[in-house]
Amino acid sequence: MTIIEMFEQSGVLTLLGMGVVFGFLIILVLFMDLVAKIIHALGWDKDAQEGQSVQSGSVTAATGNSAVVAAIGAAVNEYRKTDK
Amino acid sequence: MTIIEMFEQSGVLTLLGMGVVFGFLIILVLFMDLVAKIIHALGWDKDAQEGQSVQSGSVTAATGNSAVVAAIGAAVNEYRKTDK
Amino acid sequence: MTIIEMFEQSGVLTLLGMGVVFGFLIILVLFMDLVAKIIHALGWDKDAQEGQSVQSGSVTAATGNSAVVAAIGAAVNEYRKTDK
Amino acid sequence: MLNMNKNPKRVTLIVLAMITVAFVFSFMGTVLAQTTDTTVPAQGYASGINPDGIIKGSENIPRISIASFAKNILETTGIYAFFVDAKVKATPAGETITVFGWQELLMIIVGFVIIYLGAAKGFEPLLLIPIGFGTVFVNIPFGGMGDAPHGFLNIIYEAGVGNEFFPLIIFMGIGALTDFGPLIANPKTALLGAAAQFGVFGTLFGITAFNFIPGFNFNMKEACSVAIIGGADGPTTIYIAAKLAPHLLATVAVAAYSYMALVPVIQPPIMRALTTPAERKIKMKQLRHVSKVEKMLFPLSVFVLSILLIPSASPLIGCLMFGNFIREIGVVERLSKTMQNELLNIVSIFLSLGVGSQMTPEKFLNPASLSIVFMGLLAFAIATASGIIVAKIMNLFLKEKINPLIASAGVSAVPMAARVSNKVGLEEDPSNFLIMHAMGPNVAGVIGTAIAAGVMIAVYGG
Amino acid sequence: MLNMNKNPKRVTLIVLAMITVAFVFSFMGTVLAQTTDTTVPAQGYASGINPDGIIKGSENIPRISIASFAKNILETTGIYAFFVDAKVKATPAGETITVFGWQELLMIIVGFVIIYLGAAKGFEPLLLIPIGFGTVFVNIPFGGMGDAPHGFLNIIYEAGVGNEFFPLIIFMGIGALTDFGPLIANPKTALLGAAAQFGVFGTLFGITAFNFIPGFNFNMKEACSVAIIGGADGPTTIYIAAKLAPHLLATVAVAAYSYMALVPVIQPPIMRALTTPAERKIKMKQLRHVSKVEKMLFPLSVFVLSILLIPSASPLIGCLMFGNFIREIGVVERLSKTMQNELLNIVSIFLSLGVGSQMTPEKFLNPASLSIVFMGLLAFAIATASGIIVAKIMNLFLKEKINPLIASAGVSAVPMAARVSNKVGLEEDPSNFLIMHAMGPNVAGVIGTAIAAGVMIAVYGG
Amino acid sequence: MLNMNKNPKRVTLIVLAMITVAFVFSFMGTVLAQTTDTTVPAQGYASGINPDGIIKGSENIPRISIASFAKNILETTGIYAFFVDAKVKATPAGETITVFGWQELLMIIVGFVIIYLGAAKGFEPLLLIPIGFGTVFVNIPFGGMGDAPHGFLNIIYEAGVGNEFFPLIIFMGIGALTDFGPLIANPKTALLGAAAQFGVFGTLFGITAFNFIPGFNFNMKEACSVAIIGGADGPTTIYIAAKLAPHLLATVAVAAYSYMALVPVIQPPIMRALTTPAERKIKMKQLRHVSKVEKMLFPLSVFVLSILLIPSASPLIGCLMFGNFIREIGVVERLSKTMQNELLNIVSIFLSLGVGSQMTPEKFLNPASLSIVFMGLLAFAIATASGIIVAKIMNLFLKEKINPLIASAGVSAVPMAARVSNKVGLEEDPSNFLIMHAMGPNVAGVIGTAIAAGVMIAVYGG
Ligand code: NA
Ligand code: NA
Ligand code: NA
Repeated sequence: MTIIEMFEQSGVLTLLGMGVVFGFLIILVLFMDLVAKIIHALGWDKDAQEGQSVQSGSVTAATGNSAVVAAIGAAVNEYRKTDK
Repeated sequence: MTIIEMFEQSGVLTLLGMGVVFGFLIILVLFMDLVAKIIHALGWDKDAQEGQSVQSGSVTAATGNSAVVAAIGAAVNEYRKTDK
Repeated sequence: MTIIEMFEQSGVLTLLGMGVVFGFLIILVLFMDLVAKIIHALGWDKDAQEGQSVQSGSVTAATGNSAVVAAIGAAVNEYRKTDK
Repeated sequence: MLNMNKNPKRVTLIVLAMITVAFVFSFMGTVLAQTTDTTVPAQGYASGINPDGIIKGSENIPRISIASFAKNILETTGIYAFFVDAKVKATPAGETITVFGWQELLMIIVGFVIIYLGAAKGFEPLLLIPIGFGTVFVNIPFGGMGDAPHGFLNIIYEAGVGNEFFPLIIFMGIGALTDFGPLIANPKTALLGAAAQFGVFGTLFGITAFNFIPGFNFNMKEACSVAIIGGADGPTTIYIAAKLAPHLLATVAVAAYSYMALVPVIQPPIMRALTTPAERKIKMKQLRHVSKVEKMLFPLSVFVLSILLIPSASPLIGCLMFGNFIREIGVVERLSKTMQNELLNIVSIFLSLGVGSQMTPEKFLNPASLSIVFMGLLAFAIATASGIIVAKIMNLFLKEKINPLIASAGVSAVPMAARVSNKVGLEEDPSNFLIMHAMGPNVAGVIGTAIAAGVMIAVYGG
Repeated sequence: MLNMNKNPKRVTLIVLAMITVAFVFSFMGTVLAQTTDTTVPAQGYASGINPDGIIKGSENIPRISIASFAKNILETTGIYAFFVDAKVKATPAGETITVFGWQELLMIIVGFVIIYLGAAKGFEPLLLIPIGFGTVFVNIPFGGMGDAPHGFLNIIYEAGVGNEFFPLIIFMGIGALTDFGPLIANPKTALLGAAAQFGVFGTLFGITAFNFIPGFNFNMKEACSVAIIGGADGPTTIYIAAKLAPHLLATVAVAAYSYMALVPVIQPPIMRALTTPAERKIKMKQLRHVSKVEKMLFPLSVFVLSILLIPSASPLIGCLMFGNFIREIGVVERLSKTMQNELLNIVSIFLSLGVGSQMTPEKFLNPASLSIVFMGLLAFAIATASGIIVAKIMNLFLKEKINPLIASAGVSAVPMAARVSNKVGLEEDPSNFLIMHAMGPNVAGVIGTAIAAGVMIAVYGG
Repeated sequence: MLNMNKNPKRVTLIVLAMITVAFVFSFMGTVLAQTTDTTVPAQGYASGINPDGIIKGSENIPRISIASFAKNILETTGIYAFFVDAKVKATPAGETITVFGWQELLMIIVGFVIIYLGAAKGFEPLLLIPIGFGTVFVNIPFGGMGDAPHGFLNIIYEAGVGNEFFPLIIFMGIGALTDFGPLIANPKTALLGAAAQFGVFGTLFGITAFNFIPGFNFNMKEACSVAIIGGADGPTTIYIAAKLAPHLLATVAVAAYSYMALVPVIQPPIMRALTTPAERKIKMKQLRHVSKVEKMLFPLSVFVLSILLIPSASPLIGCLMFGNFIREIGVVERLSKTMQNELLNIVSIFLSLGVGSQMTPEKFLNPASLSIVFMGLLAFAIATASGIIVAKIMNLFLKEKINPLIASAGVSAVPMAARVSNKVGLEEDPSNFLIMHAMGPNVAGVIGTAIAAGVMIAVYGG
C-alpha cells in the first residue's frame, strides 16, 4: 500500500465508519423514542412522574446532610482503621 | 451397559449412597451431642447461658433502629458515590 | 563446596551483605536529612507546623467518639447483613 | 511543584518539550535499527522522497472499497448472521455438527429469558442475571468472546469454572455467611437434610428411564451430574459436572439455579399434600442457645469427620467449613468480611458468566437439555417429599414431635427453602414461626449433598 | 484451650516438643530416601565424620570472594547499568535492536514524569500513577519484573492486558458507575456523541501523512490504533490496540489517558473559537425525569441493537450495558457495588501496571511514539470541533436550540468533558448550568467510540 | 412484565413451554448429528425399541456391586488410607520417596496445630489459619486438592505463590498500610533496622554448622532461604524461597510467620538481659511532626535509591513504596483503600492457602525442617540482640540517647515488635511510652530485610 492509497483508504473508512456510527446512534435515538412512548402508554413511568418532587426533596436532604455524611464517612473510615 | 443394568446400578448407588449420607450425618449428630456434653461439663458454654438476655436485647435494639440503620446505610452509600 | 568453605562463604556474605545494608540505610538517612532541609527551606512543611494542634485535637475527638464509631460500625455491619 | 495545577498549559508545554527531547534520543536507536533491515521491495519504502514506495508493514493489510466495505459491514451484522451463518463445530462427544445462525439467535433469546427470570424479584438474580449475560455474550456472532485463547469468557472459564477453583471459593463464601447454630441446637434435624438426598439418588432412575427414548444416551456419570441438581446446591452441581460430565455443566447449573429460584412454587403443593393440618400446626420448642465454643468446634468437627470417613467429599466440606470457621473464630474479621463480600461477589460474577459461556448450540440444543429440565423438577419434588416422609417416620419415635414442614427445607436452597417452610406453617397457624427450626435441615442439606457428591466422586472417579 | 494466651512460653515449648517428635518420625523417611542415591563424589558427602566432603547439592553454587562480591555488587547497581548496559532485544517488528542502559534510565524518568502528572490533582491519577510505576518497574535493570514467565508485570500482562479481559471488566465497572438518564431524557444529544467520532476517523489522515517523513511507517491497523485515541476512552483504546497493534498498546494508552486528563486545557480554546457569545448563552430546558423502567430497558436496548447491527462492537457495548443493567435493575446491589468498587479498583491497578509494563525502550523509543503524542492531540481537537460544528448544524433545524458548548462533551472522557462544558458556559452566563445537558453527549460518546471500534474490528479483523 | 412476581406458576409454565419449543428445534440438530456416527456395537444402541442395546457412551463406566461399592467406599475412607496408603512421590531433590498414609495424617495434624496456633488470639491468625487449612487440604487422601492441573490448591500456587505475584501484592498492601512518619521524624533509627539484619546473615553460620550432622545438606542458596527468616518478613521470605529454594518455601514461610507471632515470647528475655535498668528508663524526645510533602517524597526517595544502588531489591522495595505512595498522595483514596483491604485480604487468603499447600510429607518431613525451626529461633534472637548492641554503641556517640529497647523492633514484625518494646519499657517506667519511637526501627527493618534479600539475589541469581 502506498501513501496515496492509504489516504484513499482512510477516506473510505472515515466516510463509511462515520456512516455506521451515525446510523447506529440514529436508530438508537428512534428506538429510545419508541420505547419511551410505549412505556408512557402503558403507564410504567409513574415513578418518574410522581418521583419528581420526592427526588428533588431527597437531593436537598442529601446536600443538607453533607456534613453528617462526611462525619459518618470519617467515622466509618476511622472504624475500619481501628478494626484492622 | 444396557438400560436394565443401569437401573440396577442406580439401585445399588441409591441404596449405598443414602447409606453413606445417613451414616455420616448420624455419626455427626452423635459427635455433636458428645461435643456439647463435653463443653457443658467443662463450663465453656457460659457465654451462651448468660448471653440469652443480652442477645435478645441487642436484637430488639437492632430492629428498633432499623430506620437509623437504613439512614446510615444511605448516607454511607451517598458518601461513597461522592467519594469517587 | 566443603563445610569449611561454606563457613568462609558465609563470612564473606555477612561482611559484605551487612555492609550493603548499612550503606544503603546510611545513604537513605543522609538523603532524608537533605530532603527535610530542602522542604523546610521551601516552606512546604507548613501543614506539619500548623497541623500539630489540629491533629491532636482530632485524635481526641476520635477517641471520645469511639462509642459512636463502634455504634455506626455495628449499624453498617447490620445494614450489610440485611442487604444480602 | 504544587503550582502545577494553576498552570496546566505550561505543564502541557513542558511535557511536550520533554517528549520531543525523548524523540531526538529515540531516533538514534531507530536509525541504528534501520540498518538491520531485510529485503526491501522493488518500489522501495514509502516516504516524502519516495511517495510511491510501499509503506513498510502494510503488505498484508486488506484494501477496502466502498462496495467491499458495505458488503463486509452488512455481512458482519447480527441480522445477516442469524439468517445465513452456518459453522461446523464439534459436540462434546466429538461429533461434528453444523451450528446455524438461527440457533445462535435462539440461544441469545434463551439468554435474555434467563436474564428476565433473574431480574424479576426473588429469582436468584445474583446468579441468573450474569448467567444470562454470559449466554448472550458467547452466542454473539463475530463477538468471539468465547474463543480460545483470548476471548473474555474463555479466559474466565479456564480460570476457574472448568476446574475446582470458583465453586470452592463460593463454598468458602457460603460457609462464611452461614450460621450453623440452629443445626447445632437441634442436631437430629440433620437427618432431614440427609433424607432430602433421596431427591438426588432417586432421580437416577428417571434419567435411566429416559434412555428408552431414542436420541437420549445418559451414562452413569452423566446421570449423576443431572441427579445432583436435586441437592439444590449450585456450587456442588458445578463441581460434580466439571468432574464427571463437563459438557452438561451449563445446562445442569442453569437448571439447578432456576429450580432453586422456583422453590416457593414447587414445594408448597407437595408439602400440603403430604401433611395433615394437625401436623402443620405442631409447635416446636424454642431452640437452646448455642455457645461460641460449640460454633467454633462445629466446622472443625464436620471437617475432621469428612476426612476420616469420606475424604472425596472433603474439598467441598472443607472449604465450606474453612469459611465457617473463619466466621466463627472471630479473630480474623478482615478475612471473614472479604470471603462473605468482595471475594464471593467477584467470584459469583465470574462463575456465572463462565457458566453462561457454556450455553452454546452445540452443547445445549440437544435432547439431553430438555430431559435435564424435567429431571431437575422431579429431583426437587422427590427431595421435598422424602424429607417430609422421613420427618413423619421420625415423629413415630420422638417424644418432642417435629413439624414435618421444616423437613422440606432439607433440600438446601439456603435460606429460601426455610422461608417456604415458615410461610406454609404461618398459613395454618399465624403464630407458629418455623424459620429457625427449618434452618437446621436447611444447612444440613448442604452437608448432605456434599456427602452425596463425595460418594459419586469416590465411585466414578474425580 | 483458652489458657493458651496466658502461657505463651508453655505453648512454645509444647510446639517445639511436637516438632521434635515429628523430626524423629521424619528421619525414618529420609534414611530410606538416602539409600536411593546416585553417584557419590570422590571426596564423599560432607558431615561431622567427613568434614572435607562435598556438601550435597552445593556443586553448582557460585563461590564469592571479597573482590568478586564487590565487583558483582558494583556491576549490579543501577548506576553502573545505566552507564554500561547494552542488551540485544527484539522490536515488535522482529528486528534486533540494542537497548542501552541510558535508554532504560530515560524510560524510568518517563515513568516518574507520568507519576508526577498523575499525582497532580485532577490528572487521571487513578490510572497514571500505576501506569507510571509500571513503567519504572519494567525498566529497572536486574529487576526482572517484566520477564516471562515469573516476573510480576509479565504475570499481570498475560492475565488480562494482552487480551480482552481487563478492558472489558473496566467497561463493566464504568457501566455500573454511569447514569444514562440525561441521554435517555434528551436522546438527540446522542448525535453529538456520534459527531465527536470524526476525531477518530479524521486523525487517520494525519497519521497517513506522517508516513511522508522517513522513519515513520504506519499501516492501517496501526493508524486505527492511534486514531482511536480521539475517542477519549481508555479501555476501548487498549482493547483495539491489543487486537490490531499490540506493540503500540502502551504508547496509545498513555497518550489516551494523558489527553483525557488534559481535556480542561485542550477543549476551552477550541470551544470559544467556534462559538459566538450568544450561542454560549443558550439556555436549555430542564431535562424531563426518566422512569426506572426506561433506565432498565435502555442498556438492554443498546445491547440488542449492537448485536443486530454491529456485533463486532458487542463485547464492548455488551459489557458496558451489563454493568449498567446490574446498576439499574436494583435487585443485585451486591454485584453492582462490587463492580463499581472492588472489582473496578483491583482491575484498574492491574491494567494500569500492565500498560506501564509495555513502556520499554524497544517498544517506546521510536519515531512512532512521538507522532502518537501529536496525533492524539490532533484527534482530541478534531473531536471537540466536529461535535460543536454538528451542534450548530443541528440548531439550523431544531426549534429548541442546543447550546453548542455541550457538544464538546461528545469526546467522552466522562465526566471531565461535561464539566468543561459547564465551566465554559458559566463563564458566559453564571446562571446557566450545562452539566446535566452535557452528560448526554458525554455518555453517548462512549457508545459512539465503541461503535467506531467495532467498525475497525469488522474491517481489519479481531 | 411486573406482574411476574404475582404469577410465579404461570411464569414457570411459560418457561417450560419455551423450553419445549427449544426442544423441538433442537432435535433437528441432533438428528442431523446422529447420521455422522462411527462404529455401532453389535448389540446396537439402547432405546425403547432395543432395550438390550448398549447405552451410547457407557462403555467405559465402571460397574458397581454392593460388595465392590462397600469395598470401594471403605478403601476410600481417610481412616483406611492413613493406615494402609503408600504412594511413591518425588522429593524436591528428585529422589523417589515412599509417602505413607500415617505421614499424611501427621501432616494433617501439623495443619490443625497451625490452625490452633493461629486461632489463638494474637498469633498472626490472618495468616496461620489459612496456612493451616491449606496444609490439611493438601494432605487429604483422595482429595486431590493439590494435584496439577485442576486441583484447587495447585491453581492457587501456580497463580501467584510459586512466582513473584502474591508476595509483591502483599508488599503493596503493607506499604499502603504503613505510616513511615516515625522513621522520617528520626531517620537515625533506620540504623537499628539495619543492625537487625545481623540476624539474617549471622544465621548462615548456624545453618552451615548443621551440615556437620549426617543427613543435613544445606547449600548456600538453601542457607540464604532459611536465614532470611531472621528478617521477620513473611512476603520477603516467600519471595526469596521461591527464587532460591522453592522446596523449602512452605517450611520457611510457616517458621517465619510462627516466630513473628512469638515475638512477644522470644524478645523480652533478650532485651532485659542486654540492657541495664537505667538504659530501659531513657526517655526520648517527642517526635517532630512530619509534613505531608515529606511523607509523599519518602517512598519515591527510597525507591529511587534502591534503583540506583541495589536494583535487585527494587521489586520488593518498589512495591512497598508504590503502596505507600498511593497511601500518602491522597488523590487516589479508592486505590489506597483497595490495596489496604480487599486486594490485601484476598491475596492473603490465597497466599496462605498456597503456602500451606506445600506442606506435604515429601517436602516437610525431613531433617531440614527441624533445623529450620531451630535456626529461625536463632535468627530472631541474633536480630534482637544485635539491634540492641548497635543502639548501645550508637549511644556512645549521640547526645540524645536512644532507648535501646526500641532497637529490638528492628527485626520488623510490624507492629508487634514495636509493641513489645513499648511493653518492656513500661515495665521499667510506667510513664515512658516508646511505641512511636520503636516504629522507626520497626519499619526500617522491613527496608533492611528487603536490601538483604536483594544482596542474596544479586549474588545467587534471581
Ligand atoms: Na442439598
Ligand atoms: Na468517545
Ligand atoms: Na526485617
